[in-house]
Amino acid sequence: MPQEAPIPRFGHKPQVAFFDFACCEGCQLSVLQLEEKLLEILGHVDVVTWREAMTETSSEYDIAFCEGSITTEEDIERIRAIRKQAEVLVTLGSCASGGCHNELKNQWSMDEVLGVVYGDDAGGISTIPSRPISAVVDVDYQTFGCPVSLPEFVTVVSCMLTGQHYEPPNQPVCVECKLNDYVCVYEKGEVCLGPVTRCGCNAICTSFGHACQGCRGLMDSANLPAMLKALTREEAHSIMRMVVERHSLTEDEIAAKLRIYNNWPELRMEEAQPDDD
Amino acid sequence: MREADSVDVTEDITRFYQPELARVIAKQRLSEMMVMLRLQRASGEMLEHQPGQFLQISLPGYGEAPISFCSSPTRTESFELCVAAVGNLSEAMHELRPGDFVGIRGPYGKGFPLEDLRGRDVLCIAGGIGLAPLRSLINYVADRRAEFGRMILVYGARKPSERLFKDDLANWDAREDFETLYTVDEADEGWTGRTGVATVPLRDEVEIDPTRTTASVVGPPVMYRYVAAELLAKGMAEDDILFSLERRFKCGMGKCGHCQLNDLYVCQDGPVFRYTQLIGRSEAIEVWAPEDERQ
Amino acid sequence: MAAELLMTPYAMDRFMGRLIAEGPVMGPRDRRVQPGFVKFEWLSSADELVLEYTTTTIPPKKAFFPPRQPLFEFELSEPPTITAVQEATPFTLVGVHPCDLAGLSMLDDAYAREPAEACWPAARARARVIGVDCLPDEYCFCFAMNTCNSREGADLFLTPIARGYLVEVLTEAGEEMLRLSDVEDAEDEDRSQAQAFRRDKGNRLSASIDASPEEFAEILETQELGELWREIAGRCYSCGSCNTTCPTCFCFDINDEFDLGLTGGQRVRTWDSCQLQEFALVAGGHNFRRIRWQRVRHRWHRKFLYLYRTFGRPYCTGCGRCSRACTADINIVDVSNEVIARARGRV
Amino acid sequence: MTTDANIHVHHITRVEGHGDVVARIEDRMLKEVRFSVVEAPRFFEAIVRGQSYGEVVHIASRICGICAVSHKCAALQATEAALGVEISPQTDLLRRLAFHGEVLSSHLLHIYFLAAPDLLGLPSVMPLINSAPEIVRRAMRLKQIGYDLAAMVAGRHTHPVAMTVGGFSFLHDPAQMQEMRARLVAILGDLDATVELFSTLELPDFERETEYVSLTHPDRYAFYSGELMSSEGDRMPVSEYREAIHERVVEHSTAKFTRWNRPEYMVGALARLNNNYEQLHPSAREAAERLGMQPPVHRPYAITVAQLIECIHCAHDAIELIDELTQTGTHAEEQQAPVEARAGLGVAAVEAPRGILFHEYEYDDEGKCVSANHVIPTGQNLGNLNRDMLEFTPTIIDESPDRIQHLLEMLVRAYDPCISCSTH
Ligand SMILES: Cc1cc2nc3c(=O)[nH]c(=O)nc-3n(C[C@H](O)[C@H](O)[C@H](O)COP(=O)(O)OP(=O)(O)OC[C@H]3O[C@@H](n4cnc5c(N)ncnc54)[C@H](O)[C@@H]3O)c2cc1C
Ligand code: SF4
Ligand code: SF4
Ligand code: SF4
Repeated sequence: MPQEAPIPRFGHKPQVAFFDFACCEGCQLSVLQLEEKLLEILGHVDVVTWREAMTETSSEYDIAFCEGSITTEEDIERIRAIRKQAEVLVTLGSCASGGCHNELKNQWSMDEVLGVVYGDDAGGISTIPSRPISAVVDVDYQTFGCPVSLPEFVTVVSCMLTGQHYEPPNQPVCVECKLNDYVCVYEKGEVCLGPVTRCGCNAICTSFGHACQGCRGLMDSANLPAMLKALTREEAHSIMRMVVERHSLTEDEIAAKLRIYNNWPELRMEEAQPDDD
Repeated sequence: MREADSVDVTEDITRFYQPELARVIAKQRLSEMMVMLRLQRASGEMLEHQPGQFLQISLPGYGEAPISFCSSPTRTESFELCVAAVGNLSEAMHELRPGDFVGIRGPYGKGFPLEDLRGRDVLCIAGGIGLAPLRSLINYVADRRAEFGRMILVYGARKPSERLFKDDLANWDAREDFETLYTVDEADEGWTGRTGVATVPLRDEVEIDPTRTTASVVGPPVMYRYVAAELLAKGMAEDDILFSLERRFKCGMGKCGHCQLNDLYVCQDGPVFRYTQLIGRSEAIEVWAPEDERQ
Repeated sequence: MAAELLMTPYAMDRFMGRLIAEGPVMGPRDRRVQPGFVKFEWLSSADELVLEYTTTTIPPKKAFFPPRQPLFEFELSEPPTITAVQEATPFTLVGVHPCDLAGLSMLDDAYAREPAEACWPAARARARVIGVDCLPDEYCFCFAMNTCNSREGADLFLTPIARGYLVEVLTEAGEEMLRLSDVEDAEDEDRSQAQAFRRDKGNRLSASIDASPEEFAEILETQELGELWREIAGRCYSCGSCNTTCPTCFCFDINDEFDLGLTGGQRVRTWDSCQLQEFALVAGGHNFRRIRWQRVRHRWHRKFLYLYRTFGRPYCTGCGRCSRACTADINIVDVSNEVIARARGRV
Repeated sequence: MTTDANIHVHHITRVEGHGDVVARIEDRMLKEVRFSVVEAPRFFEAIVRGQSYGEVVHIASRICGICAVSHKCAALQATEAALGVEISPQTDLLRRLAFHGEVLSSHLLHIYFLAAPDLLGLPSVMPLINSAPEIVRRAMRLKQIGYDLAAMVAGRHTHPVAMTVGGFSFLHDPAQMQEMRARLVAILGDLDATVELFSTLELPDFERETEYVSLTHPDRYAFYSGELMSSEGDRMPVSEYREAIHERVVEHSTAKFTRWNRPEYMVGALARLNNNYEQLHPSAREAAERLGMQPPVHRPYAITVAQLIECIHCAHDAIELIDELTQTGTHAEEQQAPVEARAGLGVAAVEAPRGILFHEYEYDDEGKCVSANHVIPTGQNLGNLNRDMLEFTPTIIDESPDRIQHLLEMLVRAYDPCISCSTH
């Protein structure tokens, strides 16, 4: 099937808008780093709204790229309106798709976090427990990562424009790490969240010798009880014994590590195992 | 340099994976989910196949997947495939128009053993889109009617609107020398035929001589266990029951590992198996056994 | 037995230099960004080669079957065009341990099984292989798998000795290669040092599987060990590292990728793993090995039963990579012995 | 002639984050003018509590996607101070090099993509993609080198996880370093072309003298480390920042305001240029002369020009740092200093692209964070920006409301505010 502009799915050159919610805006910035690839993508679409980069705006668009988490009542209204207008809604990065640091604050009451940051003067500022966009409206395509994984972004854009579905991979980072022939950070005595974290980043952190922080969120069949066992098991062979002894992590500490990117919905160590009956 | 019998270093080593082109010459919508495509090799040459075999079909950019032949090898100038829209590739195939190209590799796999079927009574049991590969066999029997004994078809579809090959169904039904038992799970207003699952007419209405009959079964995985029980109850030998199985295929040639069923490669050793081959193979049986019976 | 010669370290350096000058050479190399860890890589100079090493993360099969390999490129013209992405440069693979030589040979058999796959043998045919004896680590058990002195498919084989390397010339191609080198005749002392090296290595390899391959296969075939598989699965992440590091695994996936121009792209083959949850999933949601323990069991069955029966030897070289890579510390020797112990306890 | 104007720019464009410009003019009298920050806070100071030091630095980097290296380095230095970790000279050099990458990419993003369209009379850079593709390509090339430089050293530009407490989790590839040097040399021409472009553009001529606050360092133009300095003459170690910098919550803003000697002060490229001009690389000073930017410069619209001058400094200094690293070689032993958890309090300040940035952490004896404080450059500039608006608007009161609005938006953009970061 030859593909030529206009993109068949839309019947015309689709119009694209970018929106941001609570986040560091590193995802947009990362997309800008695509350089030549970005120019190629821009050849297929018309960007009509992108507050960060342009003053022009339009309330008509086909595709909305949204980053950030939902943290206010106003955000909920805004994302619903965007959903109504956009034929295709793509979430950019973990804040929007899964859960990110933003959701760490849900561990406490909103009054407490307001008090810690603003002291007694917080009166005028309101906030609600943070949640990803995908928890508020239906999302057509999700991309994960903090910041967004560029290989995945490119894949999603090409799937979207050729009318294909994209399912976030349900494989751990270890797969990509191994296929790239990287050194497992456990070999260096560090704890890596790769075995339970959804891949798609091409194992970027382990590529430079750093443990996977889990920024893309847990994969569907993540075996969290296995992680508790592996990191506390005393009768291990040499590499894992080194890891266990060096860190002597408690179950709470392991959970705290996992929670950084996985606190929406609230992380429960014993539950995340839909793989087995 | 190592000796390599019959390997030419300079030859195109990926040809194993390269599809040849075929052209869509006709397209027919069979139901909401299904279209039938009639294809011809771009080279114009004939493609020989056996009923029950499959092709690896692809649209560059959208992927590759196994699809069974649904036309009879007796009708050779072109061949037909029938595709359910379930994912990226199959949905894109629904968009094809006559004149468009697809990639094909194959035919692959072991189909229904025609030599063994000759002279015997042919009992076909189809569930849902399982009728597609069986149509290839049934029309083969129709075209060479004298070579076979009785021809019995039990076909269950979920709804009347999901029934495939309505023209064929009517033709077969009209033939004196075919016995047809059609049923649907859920009737609608216009439906006057049987309702209920296919095992019911199989149990209550089909009488066979178990020593003369070979059963060919294609349907969803859950169907096999119940059908097997009925056939055995009728006194059939396990060796005379043929099942066509579905698995995930990537290469179609027993290498990629995706279709492994215990030690068997479904794409190579099947997709059509005798029940005898499957008994004792836990990955066939476990799959048929519902949750409660899993050890 | 093949001819045995001596190559001094200096001669080895010059030999490697010349090989590299002659054509591409892949061999174990220290990682630039993570010193202390070795991987198979294309070498740009002789001093990059590390001949004494324990093990690599990914086995040398990647020289013939890259983890990610474009099969062909396509262009969606009318009619669409398909162009092979073909690479046919001869190369030399250096520094392959005996167990990995055996692994390569097992894949030769697997891919040659009818219908033969063409990529692998063609890639093999364009390469010369130089093996080297190994330094065992705490995870390997090649002795038990009978691969520790394998020379399969090697053209030359090196054993470290005091004066350098003892070179076994195993094929004509090996002899032909030596025209690039300055070798001397080996003396008895060199030969006995090489033997001592192997003996010493053997002594350090204590792990072993407590049953013969045939008995182990029978146990797997006849015993229901659901409980044990469930226990292992309770610790297993289904991360697939045991497969992706294994020299004898050869499963793969094939997927299409569009270029951003959206009119062309490529079909790509990548290594796959039977431990991953979606390995046996088909459209419509049916997963033929959905439950973790079924996948764990499949791995043992495939290596020690199915492929053993098909090819006459277990598809495990004893390299220990899977145990080393497993971040759940599921050890292939421990589990195998547990299988055997439980089976024997039962009978 | 305008008598009334009611300006409300909801979510000003071409800046990072969400802020509103409000101006009310009645009868030629300025009734109200302000820039207010309406960004939703993410509560970083609250959420790092309980996390262990290794995670704290990663979380802190997520305060900002543009200046993540700065946040990371501030968090690292503060944490290293708290835990008593001594980093190697090699680590110090590498971090400084990564810093230059970030300053280059951040400044050039602002110069070309956010600020330049105003000066060229365009709504955004998009129209240039077709009309002047060579400028867009130059801009992308320049920006990219900043990303790539930071990524070479720190693994990734946005959220550089390879920078760890005590050092780095990997060693860059020396071959890549040489490639990078060649690229840096090659873009000097692009920077020169940018200077050329800017020397022809006209900036609104508004001047207001204020207090300029930055780091200063005895040996070099300070980015990565130094002492706290005010143009009013004060200097003090960074650890005493609470003596000088007073934060307060104000109405209409989710970001806090600050004061020191004056009720408001300026931080950022112009403050640094005014305070540390003599330490700029000679080529950067030369460019400053060409652009008429010898200090003291009191024109806020010229912040963008100061950024350009800093880019030239950073490119040259990066080349020199690479040469230094090449000469000494990089060594695996120096990659990572030993780190032990212990209780302690640490403060650090760096010069982020938008100005001085403070991080402060307190850890318990297991190395878990007890409390944190972040003072962000954009927050510190808000008071000064509002004061500028207050003094500038009456001077343009006769312009059309559109023009007033445009000039005010340009003024906000000149500060290159990073709003989500200021709220954090
Ligand atoms: C022997 C055999 C015969 C078949 N005959 C027919 C037929 O006649 N008509 C029909 O409609 N369907 C048939 N199927 C099923 C058909 O192959 C799948 O529906 C098809 O792969 C869906 O592809 P997709 O890309 O549209 O779906 P997706 O869900 O997008 O598939 C995703 C990926 O998984 C792979 N995949 C998913 N399911 C399968 C599968 N069952 N086998 C191999 N790969 C899979 C695809 O290649 C694709 O890359 C047959 C399957 C087998 C094994
Ligand atoms: S480094 Fe992490 S992601 Fe890579 S293999 Fe090890 S555990 Fe998996
Ligand atoms: S490497 Fe270990 S955890 Fe991962 S799939 Fe294999 S056995 Fe399971
Ligand atoms: S199964 Fe494990 S020990 Fe055996 S060959 Fe594979 S990786 Fe090596």
